[in-house]
Amino acid sequence: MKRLLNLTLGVMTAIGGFVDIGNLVTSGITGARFGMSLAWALLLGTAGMTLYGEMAGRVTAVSRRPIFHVVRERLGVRTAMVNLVASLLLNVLTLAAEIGGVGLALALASSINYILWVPIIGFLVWFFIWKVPFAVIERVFGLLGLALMVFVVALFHLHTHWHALASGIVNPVVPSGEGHPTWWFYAISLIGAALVPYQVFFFSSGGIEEKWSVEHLGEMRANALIGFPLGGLLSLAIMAAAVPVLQPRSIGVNHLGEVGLPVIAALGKVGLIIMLLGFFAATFAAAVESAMSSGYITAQYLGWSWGKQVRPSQAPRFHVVCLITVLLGTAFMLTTVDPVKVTLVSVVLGAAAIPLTFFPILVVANDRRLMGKHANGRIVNALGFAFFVVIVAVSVATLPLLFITKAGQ
Amino acid sequence: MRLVEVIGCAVVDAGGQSLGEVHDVRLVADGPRDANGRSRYRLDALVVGAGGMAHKLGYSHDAVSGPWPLASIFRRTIRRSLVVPWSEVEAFDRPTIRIGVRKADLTSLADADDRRDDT
Amino acid sequence: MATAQLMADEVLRGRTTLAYADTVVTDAENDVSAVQTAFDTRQPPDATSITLRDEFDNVLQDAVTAAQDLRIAVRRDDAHAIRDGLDEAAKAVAQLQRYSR
Amino acid sequence: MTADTSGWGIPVGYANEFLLDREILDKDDTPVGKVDDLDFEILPDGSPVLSAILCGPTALGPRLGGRLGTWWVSIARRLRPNDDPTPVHVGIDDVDHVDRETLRLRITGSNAGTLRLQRWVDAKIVKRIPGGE
Repeated sequence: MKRLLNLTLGVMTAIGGFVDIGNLVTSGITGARFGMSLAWALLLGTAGMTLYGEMAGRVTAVSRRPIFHVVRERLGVRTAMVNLVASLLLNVLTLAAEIGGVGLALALASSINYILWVPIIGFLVWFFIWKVPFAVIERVFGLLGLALMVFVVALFHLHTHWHALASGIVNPVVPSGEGHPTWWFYAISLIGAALVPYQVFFFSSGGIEEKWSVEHLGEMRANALIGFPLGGLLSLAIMAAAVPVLQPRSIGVNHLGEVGLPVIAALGKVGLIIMLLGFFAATFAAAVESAMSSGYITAQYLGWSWGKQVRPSQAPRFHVVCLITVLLGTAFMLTTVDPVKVTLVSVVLGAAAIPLTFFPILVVANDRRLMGKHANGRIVNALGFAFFVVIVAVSVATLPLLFITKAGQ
Repeated sequence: MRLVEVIGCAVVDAGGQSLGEVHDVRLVADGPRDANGRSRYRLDALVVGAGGMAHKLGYSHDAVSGPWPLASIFRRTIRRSLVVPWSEVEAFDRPTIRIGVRKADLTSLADADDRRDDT
Repeated sequence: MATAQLMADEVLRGRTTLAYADTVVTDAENDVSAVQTAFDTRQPPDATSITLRDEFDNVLQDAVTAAQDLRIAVRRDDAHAIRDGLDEAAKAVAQLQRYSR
Repeated sequence: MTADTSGWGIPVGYANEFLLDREILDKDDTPVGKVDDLDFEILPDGSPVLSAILCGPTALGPRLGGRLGTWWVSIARRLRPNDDPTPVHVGIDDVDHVDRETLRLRITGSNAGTLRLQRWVDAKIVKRIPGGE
């Protein structure tokens, strides 16, 4: 019974943990602007995250070591350093976006400008890393994040043309009046929102914090294979709900508030309050996770002790890196940059950086000296390689598209 | 002598032909005993030439056999890595190492006889 | 503009919290006035376009005023004022659409 | 090649495949660093024999190479008490065994000398934050 409870908890936290400000913003924008014509990108990104999340979890559970050790061993000090620096910068950017997201959610709840919330949120993020046990953070916020299911409910209350939605997914057409580069830019943003690097590091390091071993492979698989796809479904619901409400009125999503309009239209005040709770939980959890991820990967690259299983005085350098990340992220948000823009840029750059992490995972999952009978099978390898080719292509296309479309304008 | 001083050196054979850079070393535990009575590791050979990345990733070993087609590509680059016994080193003057044999007399990393004894 | 209209509608139907509506409508107002500012800083190339520019600027100004009125009405939760604001906004939008053709 | 299982558990191997960049754990399983470089002494017959594991930022810097490496070493030196550019040496007698993932010591980390930065950070920063005891 306890095992089953753990399993459910794990799956649900994976759902809640998957959705963050990146998913909220990109799903909302694309649904309002492109209908369901980019749903394929969301599905592709989710499939890739599920595939590589499972692989990373398996490597972690079998070798009992987190992914960034593997990154340094297999890529060598220099390439791993490039990955480390890129991931650290991305973590700061992502953290800033998430802090902005929490601020926007609180602003929507209180009508107090988000910027005033930013320092308070920054402090709270650090406090949670400093004092609150890992399992509590993961579970409480993962579960609260499920409040976003309200978008699924809203979808059923709205006059959804299911048939049109489905055909939009199956036959994607670039809407008239939209340029192809812009369409592709947003496709990458959706893939990137599903494949944020910190999620891989956090999933794997979190497995070590929860003392995964070979016996936990089932639990880990359930988390990855059920949790991530359901999280993707949630993003899809946010996108789909925007289609009947925002697209006909040609409302563009420039603020988090507009993402929530479909829920208000469908469910009124109650739906709104539940949704705000979901916004808050999803973005706050992601803020904590992205800041901790900086501590994790730095410590794992340099061989420091890390994690929340040990007291801060036993892993002081880990905590200092987390603290610096939080300070930088908070300071960046305080410059009054637009959180929605920061989110878009961070998910797109994330998509560009992810191959450096996925590549060693794919290689190590094939090392039978390490993995024994848990090494990748043929099907996983075929899918893994195909997806790897896709993300390399994405990574090459990202920067040109970012500049051509001026971040999707 | 630190390993970092050896790695990256250009190796030139007896005929003056460049063989590429050192990217790894082979260690054999047959040196003098340490305080615990175990044989110390001796730097037995240099691994030189292309395929440093593939070697590091683990593709020089049979146990890493996927995914297609990465495995076969990496295998091929590893065939171009040569093993140079340390005893053949004539002059070590960073960043160049001169050896006393010719390229044709060296074995490829892929053919080194210790590749399959530790699965 | 459409955002503010939709939001104001929901306020009238009592389906949203005031804080949420206020934030959304304020953002919308800022967006509209940002468009106006951006438009005003453009240098028109000749005399005819100066006239055209002035006309369009008036229309934009109406939109900004409508958005402002809506925001104030929403903040006061004044149903009557919101309805007026919505009418005003609808007119502004209709004019904008005429010019954008 | 040889049936001799002496050494540290792997009789023959390539540095990149079982030693370099591996995590170092002390006898209580506490991470104390990474194998950042290896030090060899040259025997009278000319053959180099492993004499120490090098560990810490001043060992890692040269491996990064280029400007980043130089910069890395100069920062690392400043963080050390006596501006000493020699990295921490872990003596081979203190090593228990290696597998392909980790190198385990037979001593505790505080005796290996690799935790100086950790102790400094702990004393100067972490202990001063409320709840950092």
